[in-house]
Amino acid sequence: MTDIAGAAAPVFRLDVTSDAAKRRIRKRYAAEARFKAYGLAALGVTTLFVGALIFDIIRNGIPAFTQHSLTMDVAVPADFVPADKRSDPLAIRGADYFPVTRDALKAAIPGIESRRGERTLTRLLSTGAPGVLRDRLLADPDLIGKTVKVPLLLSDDADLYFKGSGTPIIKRSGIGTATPSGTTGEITILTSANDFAAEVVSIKQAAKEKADGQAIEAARLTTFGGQSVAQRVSEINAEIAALRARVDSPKVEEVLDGKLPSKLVEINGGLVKLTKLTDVSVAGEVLLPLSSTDDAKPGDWKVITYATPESNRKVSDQEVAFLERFREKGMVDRHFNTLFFTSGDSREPELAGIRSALIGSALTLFVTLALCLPIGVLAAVYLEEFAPKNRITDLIEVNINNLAAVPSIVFGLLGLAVFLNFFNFPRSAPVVGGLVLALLVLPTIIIASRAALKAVPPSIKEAALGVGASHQQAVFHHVLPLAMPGIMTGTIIGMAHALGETAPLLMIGMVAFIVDVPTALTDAATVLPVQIYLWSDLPEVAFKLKTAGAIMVLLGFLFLMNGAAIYLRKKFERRW
Amino acid sequence: MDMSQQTLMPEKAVLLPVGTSAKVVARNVNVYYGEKHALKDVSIDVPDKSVTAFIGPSGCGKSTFLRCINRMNDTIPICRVTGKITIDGQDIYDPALDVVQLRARVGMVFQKPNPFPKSIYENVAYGPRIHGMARSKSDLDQIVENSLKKASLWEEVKNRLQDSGTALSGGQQQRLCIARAIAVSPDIILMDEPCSALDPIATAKIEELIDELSRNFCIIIVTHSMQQAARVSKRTAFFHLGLLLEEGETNQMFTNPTNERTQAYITGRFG
Amino acid sequence: MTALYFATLAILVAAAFLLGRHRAQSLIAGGAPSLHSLPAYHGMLPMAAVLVAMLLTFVIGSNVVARYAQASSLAVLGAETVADPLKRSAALRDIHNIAIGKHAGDVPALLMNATQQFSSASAFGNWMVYGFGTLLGLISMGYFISRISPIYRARNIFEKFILVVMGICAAVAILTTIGIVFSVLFETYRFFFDPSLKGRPTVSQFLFGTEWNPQAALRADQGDIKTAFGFVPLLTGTLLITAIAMIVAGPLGLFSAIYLAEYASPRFRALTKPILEILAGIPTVVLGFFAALTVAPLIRGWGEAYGLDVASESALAAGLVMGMMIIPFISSLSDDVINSVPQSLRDGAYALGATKSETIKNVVLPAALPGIVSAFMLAISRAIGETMIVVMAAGLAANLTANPLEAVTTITVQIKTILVGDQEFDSAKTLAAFALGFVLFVVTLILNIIALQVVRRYREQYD
Amino acid sequence: MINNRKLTATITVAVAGIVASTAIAAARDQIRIVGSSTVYPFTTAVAEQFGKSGAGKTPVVESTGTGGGMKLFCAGVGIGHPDMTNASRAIKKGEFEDCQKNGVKDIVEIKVGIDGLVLAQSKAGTPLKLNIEHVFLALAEQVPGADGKLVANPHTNWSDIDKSLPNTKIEVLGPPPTSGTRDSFHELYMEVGAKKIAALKDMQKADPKGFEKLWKSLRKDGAFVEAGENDNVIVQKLEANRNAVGIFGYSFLEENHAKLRGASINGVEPDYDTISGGKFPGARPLFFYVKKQHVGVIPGIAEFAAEYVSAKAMSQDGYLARKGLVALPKAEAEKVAASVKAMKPLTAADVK
Repeated sequence: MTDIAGAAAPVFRLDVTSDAAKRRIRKRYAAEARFKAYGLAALGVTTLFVGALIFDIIRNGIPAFTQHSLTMDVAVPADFVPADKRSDPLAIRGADYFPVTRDALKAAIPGIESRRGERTLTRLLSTGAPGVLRDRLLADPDLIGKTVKVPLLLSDDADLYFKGSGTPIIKRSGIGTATPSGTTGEITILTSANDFAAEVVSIKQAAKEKADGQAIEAARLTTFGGQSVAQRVSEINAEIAALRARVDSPKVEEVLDGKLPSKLVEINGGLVKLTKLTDVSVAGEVLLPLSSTDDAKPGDWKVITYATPESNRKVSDQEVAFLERFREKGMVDRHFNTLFFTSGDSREPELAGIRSALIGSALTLFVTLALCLPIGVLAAVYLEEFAPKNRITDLIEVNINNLAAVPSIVFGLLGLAVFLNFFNFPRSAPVVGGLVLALLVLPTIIIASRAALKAVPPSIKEAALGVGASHQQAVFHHVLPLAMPGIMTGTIIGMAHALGETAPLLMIGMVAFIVDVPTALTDAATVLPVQIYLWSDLPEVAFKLKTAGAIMVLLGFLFLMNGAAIYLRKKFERRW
Repeated sequence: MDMSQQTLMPEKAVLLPVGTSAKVVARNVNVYYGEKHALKDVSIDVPDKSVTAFIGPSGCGKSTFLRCINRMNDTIPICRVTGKITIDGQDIYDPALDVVQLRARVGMVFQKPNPFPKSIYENVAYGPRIHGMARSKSDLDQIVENSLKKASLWEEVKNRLQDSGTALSGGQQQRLCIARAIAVSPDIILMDEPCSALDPIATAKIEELIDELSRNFCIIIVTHSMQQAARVSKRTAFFHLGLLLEEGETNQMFTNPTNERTQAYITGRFG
Repeated sequence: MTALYFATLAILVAAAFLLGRHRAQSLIAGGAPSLHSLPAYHGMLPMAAVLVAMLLTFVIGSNVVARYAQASSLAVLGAETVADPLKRSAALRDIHNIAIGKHAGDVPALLMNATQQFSSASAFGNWMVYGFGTLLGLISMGYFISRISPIYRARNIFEKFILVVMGICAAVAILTTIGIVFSVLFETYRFFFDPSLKGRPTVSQFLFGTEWNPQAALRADQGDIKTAFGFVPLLTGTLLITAIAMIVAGPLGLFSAIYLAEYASPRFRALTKPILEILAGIPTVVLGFFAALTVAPLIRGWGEAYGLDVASESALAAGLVMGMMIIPFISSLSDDVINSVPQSLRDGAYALGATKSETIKNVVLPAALPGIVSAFMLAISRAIGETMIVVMAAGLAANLTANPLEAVTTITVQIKTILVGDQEFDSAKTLAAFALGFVLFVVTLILNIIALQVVRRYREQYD
Repeated sequence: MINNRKLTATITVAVAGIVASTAIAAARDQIRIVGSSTVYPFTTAVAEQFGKSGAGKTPVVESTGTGGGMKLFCAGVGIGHPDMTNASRAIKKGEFEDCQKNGVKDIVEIKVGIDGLVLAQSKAGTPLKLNIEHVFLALAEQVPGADGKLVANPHTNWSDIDKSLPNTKIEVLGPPPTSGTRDSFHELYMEVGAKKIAALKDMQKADPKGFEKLWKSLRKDGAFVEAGENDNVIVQKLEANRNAVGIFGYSFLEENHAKLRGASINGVEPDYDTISGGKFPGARPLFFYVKKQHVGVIPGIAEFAAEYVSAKAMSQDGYLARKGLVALPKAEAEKVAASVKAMKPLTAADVK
């Protein structure tokens, strides 16, 4: 190859065959593979994160969609509602249902006499439990005076117990013949074999462990302490001595407290919670009354362990006893939690629902959509097609880009200052929420619409103009319809954003306890994400499930909306 | 280089006049875009150090065939190529062959000038850099200068090498793209309607350049302009509906075509 | 009444359109020379006129009527009720509720009288509005229909009208900005310059102070105010979390976008893109929970395993989750710009023998850079403005630190906690929230102006 | 043409939307309550009962924070303003004056119960038995050093303060400075604790302002973590971190007693009885304020207040107790009930 530029210039040859070139190309291909792997890894990490998040949410939220009830025969006394008022729904509604359900409970577990036991029993039912019964009576007043079989809603703690927050229960049969001393109250039980030796040993073991732990603490204090801790050390030493004494003397009666697994004896149809025990005799409190004081033969009675110490669970031994009895009788019924979708907010977790929040969200989004779709599209058309290019339109453009990035909480401040304080709109109203959210998502919609309009090739518009259409005709007849899928996608994504927004609504009073379902744009309302925010801050553990459940519903709606956007895009996607 | 000519056993008769060495040899090349059979059984020999023009009506497959020669069709997922194309006797569709190296040896200039959104200097230096052709900055400067000189652009841009390549005029951009292509000193330069986006003056400059370059490179040019083919090429191939209908000396093709459809096309009766 | 009004409106609107069009059509049928505008435009113009006239009449009229009816019902109630704002508003509420039949309980005779007065006044007023609106609608319809002639430029006038409407829509954005500025400006001014406010800082103390401790500002004896409202730790906290988020989201988002745009098969793309979009849709409250309850303990656990001292509310946890939140912003926008890089540029690089990754790194990405930069800028301003994740996961300790394992706080967190806190509202501390909001607005504005300039500067060379 | 018609239709919808939103009628006839998020769980429970009992519409209860609530409450009388506000602290003088200025003349203060402010930790951790001065020494920014002079808090582990305390890192998750809970924490723990320390006795007399600054300043080196308003998040963080200690309301401890343990203060365990009996030091009253001028204007205000202080709600067996509110001692509860009946407004002298 000769070089036309002249002999003076050095010749640079492409070299693709030498070893150096091969090395170079190997390196380049390695870089290629690495680069591709980075991309795949990035997607993988993101997908993993989304997966973990969704899994986490679903795992926590699933239990919120079921609920437990007690199916019971409730005897409705004939004088429950006077005969002449049975046709009056208000009278049926206003009747006192508590005694009726209480009596039904007492009939289900007979023999509970103490006031404390009775209260524990009645508190297993939700305060909203009679709702089903009331509805039944309202539908059919003739049921008054008869016995009705209805499912009565359990309280949140009882519900959680059946959802698995209780305790593992271990049962083993008694070896000797057991003799109880009574049927209720504090009783003792004697057995002919060393039935409780294992329990005594385990209690002593626990005491020994505690003593060992305290000994280490005492040693630490003596090493570092000096004068200031002398008294504390002697206290600990005394405690250790007492513990050791207990461990060493076999005869001493052992005492069970709430910090150790609970031990119970099931005998003669009753249940006794043990408080003191030796190898052959135990004393305890009757949780479920015994039918008699007869001897129980070996194998006919059981020693029961609630493995989680009473102090480490929400439900007491008494409650566990009741609930287990209900379960044995087959009265516990697990069903889909329809209340969650049909009722408004409540301070009782088992009664709380998302209906009012859902309706609030719907009303708010309606206002948002009604405002920001037309305004957003028209503004986008104007800016993209008609606006003269001058300082003012430049300003508008900067503005819109800026508004898209302004923190949402600042829009809350705007709503507070302008709509509430200046225009005197009512607080907590969907109309205000809708206005604020409309301003919030307007930039998103304008930007998306502009992008969609821009993506329509100019040739389409030119063709229309070429046949004599006016600029507006060209835009509204040809460009806008072609851009519509893009605009719809942008709008749906904007609305999904509005649906999940919390921060600005904090400022305009939508963080409120709303029981009644809002019916108008000016009624007090809350929205789904705010409901989540509110529930998350309540102390009851059951609200944690509600929170997760509500999150699932919210995400469900978001997926639906995103899915619609994706579908639209797929269906109308055009490549120019 | 002549050695390779002897090692190749053409499946058809040698199409080139005796004494001319074939740089690119294609045999029974078929191209499919999905279901569409875009190129049918094309066989041709392209001589070295001369200009060969591909002409034919739109959609006849000439660009497709051009893109086969440096395997640019690989970037289109649905495209499938069968047959055999060799450059200097080497099968370029050999799976063992490295497409990246192939393209370094076969430069390409596109219909629309497509300078990278970088400086003029960087546009030209890019190829030599990725292929490790220069050991030092001064080497690279030298390559850039040479290439720009060869592309007859040096005088116009030597004082503004750091300006963006996109700031040049259309004709200059296209010459920059040519400079970019020859900077890696390829054996072959493919030109896909390089002047279609240019005005007559810029076109004349490019044609002049092509003529200049043909002394050193094997140049294949796809063109719509019969006059251009007549002006710049030594040999011409006429494509129609995916078939290579006629191929030969340009003079002969334009004065006395053997195929009647070629004649019809050349005289402007269709196309 | 409202229903009747709008029914009439609808009828008149339809009539205006049909009449106008009919008249234009009959002109053609009558052998008139060709019309300047299509018949439909001759219908549309009177239609728009009727719409505007009647809507304006309604908005203005119904407000006037409401005032008038209130005044006339209050006249019945006596001076005492009218003078007391509480009684007045309660009476009006009752009157209104009685009038619409939603009042529960007994109604005193006086109130009943007032209500009757109210009802009759508003009925009268409403009929007036109705009559006036209809009349105005008919007049405007008549005017435009009477002007119909072959040379009448109905289309041009109508299009001008539409243009004005569109311009107004575009101006909403400006109004919003003005609203935002005004809603925080006044309180911000008070925060800095109201002499009656105890413990207010000067502007420079606020902007350059290194300690944020609004609690201290409540003390009556607060002397050295600059220790209380130093904005710097909030800014650094915000920037630290944003930086962590960008370190996560930048590479992940960009590489995802590159892979999706350049490597992925269409089917893979169709499967993967929705995953990213789901991430974009997840409410930040939910992400906040995830950050606080799942990610933060995890990081703490890892830290402890390596003997690191990790705060339970580390900037890292919040930053990581926030980074995940903004991945879709970066990836989808970058995906778009990468896709819009012309294929010819890629061909140019391939033709030189560049590998795919070299083409991407050296040609596609530089070409897409302005778009990618603006995507990053948008993501950064999202991260700066994000509230709920940091509220839940980042804590509130205003530490001036660059250690991601420590707790920091951000501007938005402070705004939120201050405004929903338990402190007195007219204190410097509460007003600080507005000042923070203002600063935040300015910061995002500056970022956006920079982004816009970057995009502008490079875009022009390239079309 | 069709598109033009569509356009007109959308404009109509938009305008109609705006019209509808301007024609808002203020016709409120249900109670509106604003204020503290601490009292919110209790007030909402009462509101729900009130609604269920059929005495009137269920009130709308908003959680705005005590300060925001006071601001709204004091903004004026009339149906545009709330009728009651919850507060986790007593009304302040400035707020009272603001109320008076805006015509909110008659405010009735109702003490609804006691909230125990507890220090709690995971049951997996070593039990903390603190004296109140330990809390001060652990969390104050400055503490008296060996020579009695103030030094930056040197304690990293609890055992650095007192050998009898466990040898674990001091890490306390507490409320942010904006919350009323934080104020209460300063007053109930830090101030009392500081006063117990012998080395500070002189300072307390000689430099009361400096002393106040001392107990109002918490350390910022990470031992005290401002953990946000969501107490459930704190609870879960405690579960995850066995050495951490959280500061929050008693109701959260009670609800989570399966996993958490309250630290005893001065030998007193935080439980219902010790808080109710006044033995536990970290107890503070909760309030709600009624706008007396609204009684009779908004139906149900008096009835709602009565429901709040009724035995059904506020007694030891009442439903509020089940929600974690510690009832007032009997004598005080009776006094409150009587004052609700009388609706005696606050005077300037009652407000500090």
